[in-house]
Amino acid sequence: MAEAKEQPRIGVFICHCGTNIAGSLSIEEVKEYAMTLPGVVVAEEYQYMCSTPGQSIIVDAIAEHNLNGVVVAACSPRLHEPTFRIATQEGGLNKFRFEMANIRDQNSWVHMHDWEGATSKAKDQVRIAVAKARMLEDLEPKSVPVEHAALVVGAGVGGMQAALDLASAGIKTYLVEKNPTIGGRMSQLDKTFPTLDCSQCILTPKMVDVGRHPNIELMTYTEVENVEGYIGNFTITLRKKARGVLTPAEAEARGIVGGGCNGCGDCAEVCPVIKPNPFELGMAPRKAIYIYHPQVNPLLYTVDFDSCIKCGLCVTACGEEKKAIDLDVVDTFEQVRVGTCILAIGYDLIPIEGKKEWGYKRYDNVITGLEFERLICASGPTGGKLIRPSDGQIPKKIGFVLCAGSRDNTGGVAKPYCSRFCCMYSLKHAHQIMEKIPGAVPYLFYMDIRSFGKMYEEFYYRIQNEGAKFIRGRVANILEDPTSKNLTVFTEDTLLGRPLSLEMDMVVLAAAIQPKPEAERIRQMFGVSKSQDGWLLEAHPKLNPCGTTTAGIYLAGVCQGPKDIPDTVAQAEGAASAASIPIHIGEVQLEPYFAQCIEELCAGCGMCVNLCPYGALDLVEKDGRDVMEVTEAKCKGCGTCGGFCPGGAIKMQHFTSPQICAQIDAFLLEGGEQ
Amino acid sequence: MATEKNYGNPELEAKLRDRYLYTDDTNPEFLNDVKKVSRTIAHMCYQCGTCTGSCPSAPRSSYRIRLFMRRGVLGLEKEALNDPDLWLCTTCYSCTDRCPRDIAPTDVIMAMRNLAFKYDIVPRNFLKTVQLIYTTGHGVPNNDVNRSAREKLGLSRDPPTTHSYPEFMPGIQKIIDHYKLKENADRILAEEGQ
Amino acid sequence: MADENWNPKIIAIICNWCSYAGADLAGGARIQYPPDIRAIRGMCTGRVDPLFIMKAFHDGADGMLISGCHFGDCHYLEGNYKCAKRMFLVKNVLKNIGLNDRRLRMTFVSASEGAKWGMVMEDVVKTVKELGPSPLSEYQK
Amino acid sequence: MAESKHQYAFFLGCIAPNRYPGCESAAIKTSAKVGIELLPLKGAGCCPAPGAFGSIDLNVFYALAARNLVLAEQMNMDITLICNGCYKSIWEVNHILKHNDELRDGVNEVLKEVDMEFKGSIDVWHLAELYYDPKICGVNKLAASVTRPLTGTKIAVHYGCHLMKPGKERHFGDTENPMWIDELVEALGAEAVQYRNKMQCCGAGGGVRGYDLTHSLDITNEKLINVTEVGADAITEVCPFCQLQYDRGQIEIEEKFGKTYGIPVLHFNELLGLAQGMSPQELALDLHGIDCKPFLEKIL
Ligand SMILES: Cc1cc2nc3c(=O)[nH]c(=O)nc-3n(C[C@H](O)[C@H](O)[C@H](O)COP(=O)(O)OP(=O)(O)OC[C@H]3O[C@@H](n4cnc5c(N)ncnc54)[C@H](O)[C@@H]3O)c2cc1C
Ligand SMILES: Cc1cc2nc3c(=O)[nH]c(=O)nc-3n(C[C@H](O)[C@H](O)[C@H](O)COP(=O)(O)OP(=O)(O)OC[C@H]3O[C@@H](n4cnc5c(N)ncnc54)[C@H](O)[C@@H]3O)c2cc1C
Ligand code: SF4
Ligand code: SF4
Ligand code: SF4
Ligand code: SF4
Ligand code: SF4
Ligand code: SF4
Ligand code: SF4
Ligand code: SF4
Repeated sequence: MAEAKEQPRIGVFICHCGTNIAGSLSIEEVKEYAMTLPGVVVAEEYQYMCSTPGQSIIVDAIAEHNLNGVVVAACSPRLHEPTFRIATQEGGLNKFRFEMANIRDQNSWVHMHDWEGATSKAKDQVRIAVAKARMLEDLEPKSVPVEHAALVVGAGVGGMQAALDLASAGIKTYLVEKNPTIGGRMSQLDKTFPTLDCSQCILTPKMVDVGRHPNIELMTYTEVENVEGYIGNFTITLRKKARGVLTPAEAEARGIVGGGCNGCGDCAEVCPVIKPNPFELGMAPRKAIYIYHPQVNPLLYTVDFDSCIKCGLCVTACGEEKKAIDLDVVDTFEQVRVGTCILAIGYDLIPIEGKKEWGYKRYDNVITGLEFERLICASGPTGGKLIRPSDGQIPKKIGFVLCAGSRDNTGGVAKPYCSRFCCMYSLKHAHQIMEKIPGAVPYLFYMDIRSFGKMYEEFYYRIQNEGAKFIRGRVANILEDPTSKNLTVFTEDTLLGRPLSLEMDMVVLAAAIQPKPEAERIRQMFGVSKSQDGWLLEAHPKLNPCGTTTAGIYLAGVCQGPKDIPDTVAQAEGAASAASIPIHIGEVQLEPYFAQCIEELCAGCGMCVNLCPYGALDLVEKDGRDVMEVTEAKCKGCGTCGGFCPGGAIKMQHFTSPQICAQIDAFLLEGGEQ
Repeated sequence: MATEKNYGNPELEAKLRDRYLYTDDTNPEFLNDVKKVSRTIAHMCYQCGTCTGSCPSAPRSSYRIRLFMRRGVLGLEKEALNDPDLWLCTTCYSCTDRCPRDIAPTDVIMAMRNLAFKYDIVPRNFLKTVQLIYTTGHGVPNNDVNRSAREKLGLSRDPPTTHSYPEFMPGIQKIIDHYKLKENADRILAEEGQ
Repeated sequence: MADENWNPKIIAIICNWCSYAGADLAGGARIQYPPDIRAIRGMCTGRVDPLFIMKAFHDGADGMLISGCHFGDCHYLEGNYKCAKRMFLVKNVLKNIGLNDRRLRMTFVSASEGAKWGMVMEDVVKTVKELGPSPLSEYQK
Repeated sequence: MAESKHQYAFFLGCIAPNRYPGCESAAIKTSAKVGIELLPLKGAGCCPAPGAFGSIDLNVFYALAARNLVLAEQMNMDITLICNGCYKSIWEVNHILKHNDELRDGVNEVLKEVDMEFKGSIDVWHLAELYYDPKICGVNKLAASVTRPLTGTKIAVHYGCHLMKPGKERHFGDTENPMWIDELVEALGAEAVQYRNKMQCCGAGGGVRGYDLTHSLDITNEKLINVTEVGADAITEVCPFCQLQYDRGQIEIEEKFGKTYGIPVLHFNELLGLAQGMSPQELALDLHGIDCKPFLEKIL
């Protein structure tokens, strides 16, 4: 079956990885065994193959032994295949003449106490890799040009930062936000720890920059509808939701010169429909034609068609000159072509009412941290006056329940992870009430105060010094006095070892956070995995925290996992930098794993054509008969067609049937059948 | 392991005795025994205090369920089993419902009580119930006032349980004897002169 | 029941994006499992040609595992659906030639499911051990 | 299982038949009016008391509960019962043994000595949940069976611990602020009043009543304060042991702490009996420690 045209001359290089591998299996035995395998002319071992000296061993051996195939038995190809391909290339071979045996992640680390089992498995793994290496061929990566544009999904602080960085690097950037305004969660915050600067004050300039950056095309009230293509050449279909209000530009396009919405608000004034404002978490009203808050960007009203009764009052109020309102518009679609994409879709709070013991939504004066932000914010529904929802009184004793639904393994709405910023914002909240309400005392019920960032522990020190009370005990339950609406908080002061019940005027739950519900759809469209807890999965938690396993897709902000604003911005800058690299290089090399038709074998049945999810295959007429033809630029190399073709007429490069069969044979027949 | 003070004054030495935790205070198997009997992940307790905060017994006594969890984790068997507070849990399961680590502290207490019983540590009311069930099949048996009340209601004087069908008693006794429960109860009560 | 000391020959073809990454994660987390399975990396379960499976059993494999992404998560959109469909057919064929179709298993393990990979490994080995050596492996000898 | 006819093996336990027989007769008569037939589970014994037996040897606890379960398996009938303590033993042991092979095998080894085998072929229900279950009875049907609505009365529901907790294993939903028994009470025409710390334990369980009576009564006292604060005319529960704790407990509290409450305590079945027109005599309310008259005067 073998296709090898030349005599195989394979070098096998076995890595100790310190004791990671060498501590669980016999490198010596594997090396000796490798030498006995057909085609192997040299076998070497080294402490750290990926180090510079380690790679030199490979480079030198290729020259010395005139190798035409390289096998490294070490960690995972997902970690170091690129490294060793470069070494192979430096040695003068085509870089696809390289194959890896994963004897660490899938052997020594998972069979740590089975020396014999691990050693014998490693031998098999090397034998299987050698079998494939014997049949490897020279391949040329396909180089494709990269669209000089990028897409950022989500315009919270993460998405905005990423877009600004990309745009400033000279890249045309589409910033897509599903809400009518940009800003995300940060725009709902009052102040930010640990510096306590006003959230809006530091965010608004960024929002303005985003709005007027010549390279940013801001698309609010817009969602991603479909994603096609691959790194360098994504075609993204966007749904621009019917807003009912025209921008000045849109108005001008309709011939209404000088028209379009100028944000005067006359329309909302007359609109008879009142709805809760989601930006204020329902604590303030808005009309059916609305803006979230005065600082919105773009300053453009939006009609909520779900509640609009089409009375037309707003149209009249807006007037003939501006003619900004059109109640008959429908969703429109737009396609953009981009080279890379960044996802920055943020997070939600968990529905904390699911933790019944704390009575959220049952007791008036139990609120979430986010509601606290709105209530304490000068531009919030109460003008910054923190009041009890039950009676409008100013609370004096305020309890903060930390880890509300975080670090909790009971399932339901609870989350096993630490939400990572709630300790810090609860400290901030404690400070805010002491600052704003004379005589007010915050009680923080905590398990640990996780203040690990720069100047965070110092912030903790400061708040303690200001007089906040810290009680180390997780809150067991809360009871409400039905008359006074005061709340009794039950816990144990675990440091005293005494049960505690304290009456509070108000309780703030530092509710856990969770991925957005739409994250699931977004990640499937972009081909991104999720981690166990539903957050979008990075390519490597330490070495590639901004990338994903799909080339050209990057992550920024909380959508990848809980993080505060500094970390969100840092990751956004990292993602922007990563996303700009292929764009600046201008081309990417695609792994040449595409399908090829072996025309002599093709029966022209056409079965494969419908199987390809990317429409890469067609039947064409050649020499008077139908044969299949691959459009390489469309093929992504999944091999689905190759797995199906009844005649074996499809050759999947680098994963050819003979190669895979040789691997199977190598294991089962000890390489007998060749 | 405690250091000898050699002050030549036993009273003073007792007063100044080192109170460090020593390895010989602990029984490394205790945690495993507790886990086995309770079938809960007792070792995962992170001492948050939710359990004590939920506990109806805690505010009116020195009973601290969290303390027992800690003793379990550390293997402080003697300290746990000899503490009379062990018997103050009403098994209300509030702690179990709220424990964020998804442990069942109630079952840990039950397990510790089972283990205490193996050392004959048990309040006598529990043993009396054993004797009653052994002889009547019921922990709270019938009495004459109740019999006549039952009659007035049109019920049988004795309910259709082991009270009416004594032929089922040997079965119950065999089961209890299998575990030598009656034997042990009788013995412990006798030793206490009850 | 099978001999405890018998080491079955089990081959796995696993998808680069999900199960291979999940298997690596199991390594990172030092999840321990029996060493009887040899994994071959493919780009997608969609690549799995029924002939590979037949070949493996013909060569004397005692068990075979195909593992890829969860439905909806395929890196190439729908390769795993197509593979899963083929599996029904192949299992039928296996049954018809007298092989217990439990020797062939398809699982879905994502890149974040290291622990699940460990469980799959345990379980596949257990199943194959229960079934004992493949009748075809005897024939191979 | 003859579920279509809604027949159940009626597991009595100890306290209902031997201390509050009105609960037993009320259960039989009230359930009959909504199409549920209760058949005697002959030879049943103590459930066994989860606090008393579970505390000293869980294996005996499992085995004795399994014996009761096997009696019903032999009748090929689901069990229903009217006591939370019994529910904890009988329901929970049934659940555990169905899901834990090792324990089941251990229990069956012992049962073999008495020629029995636990098969796991039946289910266990509290009669109150059957009343609530629209497939069996449901709130509307229950309301329709009422001939003497308890209008104008305020009733505090005590759910008890062992019916619903631990919540994760059970199927009753919210264990912090449940309302379903309140709904049943309102179906009888009464007002179900909400009081502080509704789900707190009555204080009797876990052997504490026997071990340290004052401790146990102090918990009861807290409940009684909360119940009186909202002006309840009576307490209702679905557990004769809680009933004992509240009813006899009030007398003991008077003796030990010098505090008098005088709140009538009625099992939900007794309450339902009254609402369906049964007389206090038919319910043996005279056996109660606390005089039910003040409550009866409001409805008769
Ligand atoms: C109560 C509270 C107080 C806090 N206080 C502080 C603090 O003081 N200091 C601090 O550092 N951090 C604080 N944080 C954390 C801070 O909110 C986050 O770190 C930060 O907002 C994360 O930004 P982001 O861009 O990742 O996500 P987000 O702010 O959530 O932005 C995501 C954006 O994406 C949009 N989006 C979502 N889905 C889609 C979609 N499908 N298509 C298009 N757009 C989409 C959303 O509408 C949103 O605009 C606090 C958090 C809370 C809950
Ligand atoms: C005991 C220990 C265990 C840890 N374990 C983990 C872990 O398990 N996981 C984890 O994520 N993190 C871990 N960390 C943290 C981790 O070490 C750091 O996060 C990481 O090394 C930071 O990398 P860096 O590049 O910022 O700094 P460094 O690794 O310190 O690199 C700085 C480099 O700059 C060079 N340099 C310094 N001054 C000059 C100069 N003037 N001119 C030129 N070069 C200069 C230094 O020589 C050095 O090579 C651990 C840290 C410690 C101490
Ligand atoms: S090549 Fe892989 S296995 Fe070897 S030292 Fe580097 S990381 Fe470790
Ligand atoms: S739509 Fe018209 S009325 Fe409304 S804010 Fe815009 S310009 Fe003003
Ligand atoms: S048409 Fe709709 S948006 Fe305009 S005023 Fe009427 S209800 Fe409000
Ligand atoms: S950040 Fe603090 S409050 Fe939030 S989950 Fe982590 S430890 Fe709990
Ligand atoms: S399935 Fe195979 S034979 Fe049929 S058209 Fe495609 S390549 Fe040709
Ligand atoms: S390998 Fe085949 S099915 Fe997959 S993308 Fe390429 S042509 Fe399409
Ligand atoms: S609630 Fe659970 S985790 Fe917390 S102290 Fe109690 S047993 Fe431990
Ligand atoms: S079950 Fe026991 S320990 Fe737990 S809360 Fe109730 S009385 Fe306290």
